[in-house]
Amino acid sequence: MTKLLPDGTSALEAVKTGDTIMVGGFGLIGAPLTLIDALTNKDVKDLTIISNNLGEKGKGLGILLGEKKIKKGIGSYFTSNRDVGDAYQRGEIELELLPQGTLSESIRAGGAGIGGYYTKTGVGTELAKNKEEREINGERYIFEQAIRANVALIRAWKADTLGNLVYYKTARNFNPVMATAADVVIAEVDEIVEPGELSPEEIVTPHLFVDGILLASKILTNEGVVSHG
Amino acid sequence: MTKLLPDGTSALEAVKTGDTIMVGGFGLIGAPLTLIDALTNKDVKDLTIISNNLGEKGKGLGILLGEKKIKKGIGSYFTSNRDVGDAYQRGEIELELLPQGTLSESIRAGGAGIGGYYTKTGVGTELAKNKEEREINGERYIFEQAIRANVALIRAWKADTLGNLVYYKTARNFNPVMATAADVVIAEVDEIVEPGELSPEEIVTPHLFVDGILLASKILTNEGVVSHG
Amino acid sequence: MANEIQESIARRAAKELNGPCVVNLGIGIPTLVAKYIDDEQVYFHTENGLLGVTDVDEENKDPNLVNAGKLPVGETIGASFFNSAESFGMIRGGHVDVAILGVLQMDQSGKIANWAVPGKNIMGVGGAMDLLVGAKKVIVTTTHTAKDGSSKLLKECTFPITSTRSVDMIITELAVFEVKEKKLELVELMPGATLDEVKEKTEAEFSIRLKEGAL
Amino acid sequence: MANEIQESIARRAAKELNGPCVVNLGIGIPTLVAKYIDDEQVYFHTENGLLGVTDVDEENKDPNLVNAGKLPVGETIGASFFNSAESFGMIRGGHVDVAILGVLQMDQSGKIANWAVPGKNIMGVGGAMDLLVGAKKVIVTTTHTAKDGSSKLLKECTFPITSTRSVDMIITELAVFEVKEKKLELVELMPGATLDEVKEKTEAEFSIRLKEGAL
Repeated sequence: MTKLLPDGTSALEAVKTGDTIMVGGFGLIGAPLTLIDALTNKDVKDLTIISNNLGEKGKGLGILLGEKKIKKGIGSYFTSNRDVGDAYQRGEIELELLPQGTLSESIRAGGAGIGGYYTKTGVGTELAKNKEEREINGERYIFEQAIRANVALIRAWKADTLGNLVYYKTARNFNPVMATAADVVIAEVDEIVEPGELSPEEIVTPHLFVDGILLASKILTNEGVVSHG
Repeated sequence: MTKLLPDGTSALEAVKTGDTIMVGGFGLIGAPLTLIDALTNKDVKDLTIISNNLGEKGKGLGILLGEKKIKKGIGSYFTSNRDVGDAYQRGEIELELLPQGTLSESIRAGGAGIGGYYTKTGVGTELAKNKEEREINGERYIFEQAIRANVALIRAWKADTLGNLVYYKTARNFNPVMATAADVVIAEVDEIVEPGELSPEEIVTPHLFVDGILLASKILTNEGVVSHG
Repeated sequence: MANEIQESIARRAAKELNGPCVVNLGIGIPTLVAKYIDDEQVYFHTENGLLGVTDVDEENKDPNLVNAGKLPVGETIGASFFNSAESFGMIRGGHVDVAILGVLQMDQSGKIANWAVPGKNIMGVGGAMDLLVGAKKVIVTTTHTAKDGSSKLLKECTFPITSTRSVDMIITELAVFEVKEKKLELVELMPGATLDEVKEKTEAEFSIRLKEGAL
Repeated sequence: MANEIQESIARRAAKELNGPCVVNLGIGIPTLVAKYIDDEQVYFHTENGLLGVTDVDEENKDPNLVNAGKLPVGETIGASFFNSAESFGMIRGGHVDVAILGVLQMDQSGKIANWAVPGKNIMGVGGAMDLLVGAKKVIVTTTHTAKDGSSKLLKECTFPITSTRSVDMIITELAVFEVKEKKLELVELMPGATLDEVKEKTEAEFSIRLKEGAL
């Protein structure tokens, strides 16, 4: 069996209207642009998108936002896309803002069977409003709940056909944690190799986390996003 | 600057009587045998040792136990060394038993600035006695507190002189998490290389976690522990 | 080392593993299961940090490549190594499909006790509790009775339980039970075993729903 | 791009970094600090997942190698990459020695506000709150006044604070303040600045303890 999927449409078979979807990337860097494109073309809406940013204006998740398919965004830095603020002003989208460390830790917790955890981050700030506080060893912490999704769309550098993944430089970012925290995990990659070609010591995401892999056809370059393949 | 230490004595300079010390390894596999040997020879006692096992009878941490330097053991599987049970019966040692996943997760939490977390593991069992229980999304969880130590003694395969580490097969086990969770972290390794010789993508423990590195002179072989160098 | 009783239990358990799936094997009889699997899409996970466990020849033994029982193993093509926290993240997080475990006792609701004996020091739990809460399916492989001849399938465990979760299936040298809604169902007699023998050696209550062709 | 005021602040901040140390640089003036460092034991960490950030030439830009401001960077010899959860584990866990941050406002106890403006949508926080709770030392680099000429060093912040933790040092184009026991101490005047000017442009209360030779 190979986990290789022929195209974006088959890769997104599991996605339904109303789903919660994690999308990897730090802005466009390490974002699964091919899968985002397929999601934009799919007839689904009311999506909750968990991603550090909602892309940039008209790029990446920014396109999905423009199509009004996002009901709610959960992230740490929506400021990177002005359209998000405008959509929020118009009441078209809900937003949940989390510190970046809390966002990544909550996703990790969701993938690792941890129900919730206490962090010092945000204690005493507006983002801690309505969050339970607890003192541990004399220091103030707030409770944060784990985050999971129906589907995670991630980007890696190379996959083997079993689904083992390695990443490329700072395009790694949220992708490995999101790979652990969704019912269905689809990875878009630059290259697919045979099992054994990735060193067992350097595989970052073991194949048990990955349900499907797709060759990327939208690539981030210094000149912007280009299509190929 | 290099973090290379000349011998076990200098590597353990930070260790004091009464300290809490993490020791890597799954039994003898991946245990820092050279550092354990140095610890056995050092004039300190009343140590709290955090390690999955307390070695084997007369081997690894088993030697330290024999020297009566351990006040308390925190681990998941003391059964691997019969001497532990005997010492416990004689009231010579305190023991805190944790599920293996809870042990590793609490150490990770300690290293990552997480005060505590909720796990399903152990709910409703004797090991959950006196532990706070909480329902999250309809499921029962128990609270576990983070664990930190004064000193962590770990074992890796290769280090560069900056202190970046990579590990070897299942000798990795607890070592990377312990590397994050102590005030002073000393790594014993088979080989020391120049910066740049380890791939940036495959470094498992970045150098900011590591305070000192030591070439191993006690090695686990198929024939048992041998000394060299 | 392993006797025919143990081998027959392991052989039967192997039939439950149909790839693709990720399986964690406990110490003892569970470890024997691997050798009856020739489906290359059954991937073995060991909680000390390896996905892709396989057998190893005597001459290729590596002291730093072992399973959770600290026995030498090999690594398959496509294997990967990871640390203990990541490994238990996989287990607790529901990424392991099947755990096969040994037990000391089971009760008639399918709860097991496999980590401690009252009166003796409670000193080893390892990954048992994590596997019980995390694995999607848990199969118990065990001899039907303890060394003193007493049933291991009890109305209630007298040893401390490992989890409040019931296992999914119990395989002994006499019978196969499925656990449905916290009740035991006898679904299969093992070769040579009789219903009377199972009844005699089982303290726990169970219903009988022998599958067609299973007798 | 950066003007002389910003450069002078960055140049002064660079003097605070003596290796070996691990430093996280925020967006804006903090990013400029790196170019004034020639101590190869000052290691730059960026929260999107790299320890060992360095400058990059125009021709070596890699679209997948960026800092937290999404600007192209390079990697040093001995650099390492890691995921976001690991990166913030380093930050919250106290493994980053120094964070240099920009601010919108500071109060006279050293608390800062740098992530939100009331009345505008609160839509970006990034790693600011994590760095405030985790970095061993926090240095603020900022212009002394806002664009409208009002002081950024206030008795109390009117914008939402980033953390209850006070920063350790504040560096502006006019002065350097240390924060001791939640009080500001003016310890240095920047070249060309006068005490009167600092007093005039600082709403926050501060004590004066100019270091020898600092005037």
